[in-house]
Amino acid sequence: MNRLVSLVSRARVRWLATPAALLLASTAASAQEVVDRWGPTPPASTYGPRFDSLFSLITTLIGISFLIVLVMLLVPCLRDNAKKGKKAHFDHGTSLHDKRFTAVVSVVVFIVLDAWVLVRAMGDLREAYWNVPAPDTPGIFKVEVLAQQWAWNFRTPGVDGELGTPDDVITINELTVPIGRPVVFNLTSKDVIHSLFLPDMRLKRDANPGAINVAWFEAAKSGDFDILCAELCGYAHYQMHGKLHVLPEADFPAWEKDASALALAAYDANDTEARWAWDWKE
Amino acid sequence: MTARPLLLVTAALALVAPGFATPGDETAAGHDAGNAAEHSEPELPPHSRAPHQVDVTVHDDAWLLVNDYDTFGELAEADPERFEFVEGLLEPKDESGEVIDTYDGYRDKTGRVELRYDPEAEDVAYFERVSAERLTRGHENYIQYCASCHGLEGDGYGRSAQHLRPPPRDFRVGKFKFTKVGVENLPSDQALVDLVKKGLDGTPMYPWALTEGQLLDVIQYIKSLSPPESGWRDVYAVVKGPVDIGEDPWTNDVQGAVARGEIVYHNVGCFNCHPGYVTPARIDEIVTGEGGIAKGSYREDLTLPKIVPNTMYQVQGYKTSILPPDFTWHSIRAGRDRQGNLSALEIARTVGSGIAGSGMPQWKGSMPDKDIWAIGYYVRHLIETYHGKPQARAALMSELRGGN
Amino acid sequence: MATAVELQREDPRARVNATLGMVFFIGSWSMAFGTLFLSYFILRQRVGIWPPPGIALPSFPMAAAATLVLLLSSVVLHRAVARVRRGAPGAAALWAAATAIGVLFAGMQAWLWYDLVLSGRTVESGAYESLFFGLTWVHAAHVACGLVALLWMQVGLLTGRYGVHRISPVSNAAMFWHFVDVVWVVLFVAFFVL
Amino acid sequence: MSGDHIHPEPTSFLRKHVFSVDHKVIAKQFMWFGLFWLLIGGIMAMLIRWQLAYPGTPMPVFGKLFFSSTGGVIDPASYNTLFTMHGTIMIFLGLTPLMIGCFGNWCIPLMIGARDMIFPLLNMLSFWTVMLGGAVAFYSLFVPLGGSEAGWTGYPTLSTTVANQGTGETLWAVAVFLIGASSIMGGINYMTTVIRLRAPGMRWTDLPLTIWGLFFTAVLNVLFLPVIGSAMILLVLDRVFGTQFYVPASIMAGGGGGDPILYQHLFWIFGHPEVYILILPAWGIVSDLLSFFARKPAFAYRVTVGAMMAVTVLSAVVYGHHMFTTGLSAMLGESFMLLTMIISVPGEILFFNWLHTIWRGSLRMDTPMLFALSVIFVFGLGGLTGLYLATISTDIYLHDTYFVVGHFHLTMAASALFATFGAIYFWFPKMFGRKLNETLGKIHFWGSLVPLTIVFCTMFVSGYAGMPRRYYDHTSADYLKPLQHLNVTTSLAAFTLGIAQLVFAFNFIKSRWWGEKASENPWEVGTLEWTLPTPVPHYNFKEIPNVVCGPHEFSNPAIPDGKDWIYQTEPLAEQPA
Repeated sequence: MNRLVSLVSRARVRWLATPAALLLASTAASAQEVVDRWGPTPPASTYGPRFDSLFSLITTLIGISFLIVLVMLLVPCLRDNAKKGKKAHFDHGTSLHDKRFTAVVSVVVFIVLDAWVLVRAMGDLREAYWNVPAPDTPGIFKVEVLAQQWAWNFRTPGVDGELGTPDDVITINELTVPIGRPVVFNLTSKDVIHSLFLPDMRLKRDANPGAINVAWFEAAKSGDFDILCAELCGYAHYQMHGKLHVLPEADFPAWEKDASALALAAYDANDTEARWAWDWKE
Repeated sequence: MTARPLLLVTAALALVAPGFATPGDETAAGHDAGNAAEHSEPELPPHSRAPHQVDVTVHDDAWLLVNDYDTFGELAEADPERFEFVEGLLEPKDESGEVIDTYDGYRDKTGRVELRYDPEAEDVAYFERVSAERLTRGHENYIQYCASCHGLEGDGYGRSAQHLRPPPRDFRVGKFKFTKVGVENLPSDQALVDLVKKGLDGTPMYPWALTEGQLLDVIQYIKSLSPPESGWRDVYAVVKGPVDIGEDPWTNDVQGAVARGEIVYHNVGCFNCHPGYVTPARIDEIVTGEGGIAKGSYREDLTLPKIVPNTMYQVQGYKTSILPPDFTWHSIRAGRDRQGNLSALEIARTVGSGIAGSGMPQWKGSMPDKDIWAIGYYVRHLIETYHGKPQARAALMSELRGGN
Repeated sequence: MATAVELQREDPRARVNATLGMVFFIGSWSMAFGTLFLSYFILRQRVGIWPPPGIALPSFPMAAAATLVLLLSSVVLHRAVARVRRGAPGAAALWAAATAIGVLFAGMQAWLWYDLVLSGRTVESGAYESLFFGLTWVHAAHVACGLVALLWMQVGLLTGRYGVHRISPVSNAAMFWHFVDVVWVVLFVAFFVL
Repeated sequence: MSGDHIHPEPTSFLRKHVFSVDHKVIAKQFMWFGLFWLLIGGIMAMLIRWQLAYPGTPMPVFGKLFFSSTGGVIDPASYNTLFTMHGTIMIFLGLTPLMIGCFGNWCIPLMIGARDMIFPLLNMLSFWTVMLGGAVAFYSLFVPLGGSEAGWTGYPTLSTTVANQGTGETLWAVAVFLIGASSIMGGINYMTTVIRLRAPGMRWTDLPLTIWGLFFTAVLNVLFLPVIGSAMILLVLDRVFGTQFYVPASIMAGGGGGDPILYQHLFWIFGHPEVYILILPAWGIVSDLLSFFARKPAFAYRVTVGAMMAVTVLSAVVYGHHMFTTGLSAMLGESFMLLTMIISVPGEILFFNWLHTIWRGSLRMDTPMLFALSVIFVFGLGGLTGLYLATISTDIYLHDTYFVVGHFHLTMAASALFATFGAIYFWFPKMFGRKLNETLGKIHFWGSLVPLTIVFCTMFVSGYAGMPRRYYDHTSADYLKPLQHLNVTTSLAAFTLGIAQLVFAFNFIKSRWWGEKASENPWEVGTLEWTLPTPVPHYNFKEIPNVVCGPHEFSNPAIPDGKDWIYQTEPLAEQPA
């Protein structure tokens, strides 16, 4: 590292430091504004902030890395232009010093850029994204998702809390869930591969035909959010979206009661073909 | 035709595997059936028949009722080279062969149009020989956009239609629910284009981003699937545009329209199938106020919609019943204009025309147009105030249920 | 375009080049068949019970016989190449024998297919049939290519175009045939033994 | 059979220019072929960008040309075909032929001192196979139901007859198969040539880095193209013969048992190495160009080669990072995440070696150098943003958004394309005896770099905001509507980028026939091809050269006559310590 620093100073490019510092400061100052204006909607699930904080960490790390690359790229470009009678510095880069330098930089890069992020990501996955509650966990809200060209079919248990019964609430492109309860999905598809994408919840999971995938989130905010398909599924892929309604705790029981009542009113015992529900996968 | 361009690569395979490359469909089906019987699996719905490539080429022209143009006279004037006016062009005969009527008409010198010009008819229709190329184009777009639900054969058994309620239309019946042309009438091309352009809310029938030209092609293809008795091949049938409910009488008085709508809705008994949105006492008040005789008691579950027997939906072999919508809960199918905004006009047209194949009758003629408009406004008001607004809806419901 | 001198005696460097190219080719093709076998094992694992119960299977005796026949043809071919290499007489006759045995194998393969189709299983019947027909078709395409190569070499050996003076095409064709043989053995083990 | 003999030059037009076995002619054939498809793929990109910026609006000029039946509007089906074929064409028919077909053929024999490729006939066959593949791909656009619509990845069951009944998809699979076969032929040829036909005295460490890049690419081609070939065979069998490799039992009565995820595994076992197939030659070329134009030896040559080798090996074991949302087991997912992140180490080593190569050099800012330098910039941007996607917990959100699109375009498209442009500017004088115009070249460079950066960086922003890729119309979702003006910005920059390529096309055509005549070694570079006269004779080297020197001995004090460069055939005054 000393060598690098001395190279930079020896190269009389200290004038670069001022604009660089200014740039860095203004970037940091405007970062929040940029995210507010251009970034994703604020996280609405309990684990959503994990994405945002890891994203910022990676942005910082690679921002610094890229700045170093940029400086090392620009300095020779501005300084070392070919001049008559001036030869380049002859160096094959095979000295022990160079090898050590390369090794040190590699280790530093691996630890700072990779290992750090890796450890954070593993933590996030195990504690949040992949920590799907088992189907028999009390208090979870189960949702069966049957994707099709080009719509989302949702089935939620209704007041009896069990799937596969006449009071199940079956909706197309609309899903209503309570706040503060883990919502656990079982996803599959009738035809092609789809992908359930809840941008506000920072959740995405493929729905594959012939297999069941699991995913979960817990809403931290009530309101209406978007449901999108993130895997190309044909011509109307772009239209395959729905709405996720997250209801406050106070409103949800009443909603669920009405929904079940209406589901029972619509239930037709003779129409066996309309049934779908499955054994739950953990 | 599907394998034709593949010969280069598959020739080797086909050569070393004679007889296996294209086993007959019957053999394959036979094995499948045998297999299923052996394991005594339940009979699978036709949604999941074996995937296969299809031939999109339509080989024969079809004579179909078409009205691409605003009026037929317009077309004839625009292209005088092609048409000539003939008096007594058509002379329909009854079974004994006696001429029962005479129609004047334009004759298409190119032989592609056989037509009837009826000055009495509001909508001008003519019977055109739709070319096989045009049907093929329509078939292509049909396969791409429609077949996943409506089926490769147009029978409503698309692969994605499994478990879907309400089930997709069976085009081999040739009837359409939301064209708004009246229960008995055949919809004009424009009415069908409108339906596809706007889509049906709450179903996978989206507003499709096809151009008008593509849609017209698809629509001709879909018509060509319909049975003879549906009328699309009947020279003397008439196609209709959306039902005419006149100018909006309420433009300056939306409040009044909603108030009047509430009265009409509960007076004529919409709550027999749909929910009632006022208390029974208020219904009595309304009925009496309109000069009727109050019943005093109404069905217990007045706040819920109710399946009535004649709403059984039994075309194409599905036996399913469809719940009339609760406007504060369900999304209604065809209440939007082309811009995607809820429109009193569209709702009123649905009320006026009824919904073919369901329990919703045609109200045009049973009440003044002004009242039909009022219902349109009232339903729009219900949707805007309560749909997707759980708190507002809960408040209304607790009021209706007497605090429960 | 080679000169007459080159026709008569092959540069030993060129022989190594040709062999090396063939080795790379076979390495590459092993990946192709490896992919097919990977698919086989993944699907097999997904189906669970293998072979699926209650379906007609291809005839084991016939497949075993075909395997022996193909191995025999490889052995004969190997001896033929050794003779070509030594310049010993009778190479062309042995080569012809190997080719004929190869054709016999192709016939047995066809019998396997017909037998299965007669018992009602076609390529469309399910995962097992898809795999069996699909993989053996791809293999059979290579058998066909191998037979064409063998016949070509046969003509070359008879006319004297190939021989001790120009051996790399001959040894390459034989190497390809051995490869096809090995693939079949793996196929046989996968479908009939495991 | 082998390329180390002098063969007489063919005289008939067909043998000389069409069915030639001369590697130089084949290289030029590949170049024209690749440039043609680059144009087609580029036009497709413009159409896509038009639709994304102004959804459902009739496109001027091109709309009338290609979409006359809809009045110039791109309908969803055509849009799906456009982005599918744009990807397929750019990867398989644009960059692969240019980078590997053209420069592989051009550079390998000339730079290692051979008279031709080791299997010239196979070489010719390789070109005509890719030609056939291109023809099939082109034809697939005009069959009923249109071309392939399942994305360049062609995931089943969307690509099977479950959801796609057209012949176009089948033809697409056949085309990919043929192109793969062509690449395998090329790869076998390149590997064997580099191993067997190096000039006497040329050790492995005397090879220019370009050759190393091409060699590793050839290895990857030979190993992994067969995988996609097999996957495509299975897809064609599924589509045409009714097998059920990719059709699960749940969507088929009385049959099935296949697995759509199987295809994803097979595809990405090939697909991830494919990324490196495109980028490794670019790395090689850039490493050489930086050294050539900085007049400095390539920094830590052996380490660079080692890093490239490490990437080659790693590329085979990281493919799972494309499938983080499909439902990989936790253990597999975490392993793939770790392995993917390890790639950043060789990547970082390459960057430091490049930056060290130009540090304290004597930089000649000719157009090839500008493109080489810009590769550091765009690959830096693209490579570093890969970290977001290697990390599963961020990838869950970013997967299949425009973030991914920006990332892979910067890494495998922009970097490979800029390296290719650098290579074209660099070897053009030896290929055609004339120099490409420098002024136009610089206009082309800046006209490409600036809009390209805008195009793909705005994609990062919109992807971060959650804009999914492969959407016909983003305004269909409410929360994406505010991003529409970003799409417009991206598209306007893309159109500028497209127009800048017209400058290149003009420059290319003009300089090819009417350009300034170039000297035999205009760049003063010592690798073997510059020892040859221009035009290069049919047999390349009258006498096979004897190599005594490495490729990058620039500014070596031991070079006689006060020059700063030396031919690889010339001895240094004394060996450097």
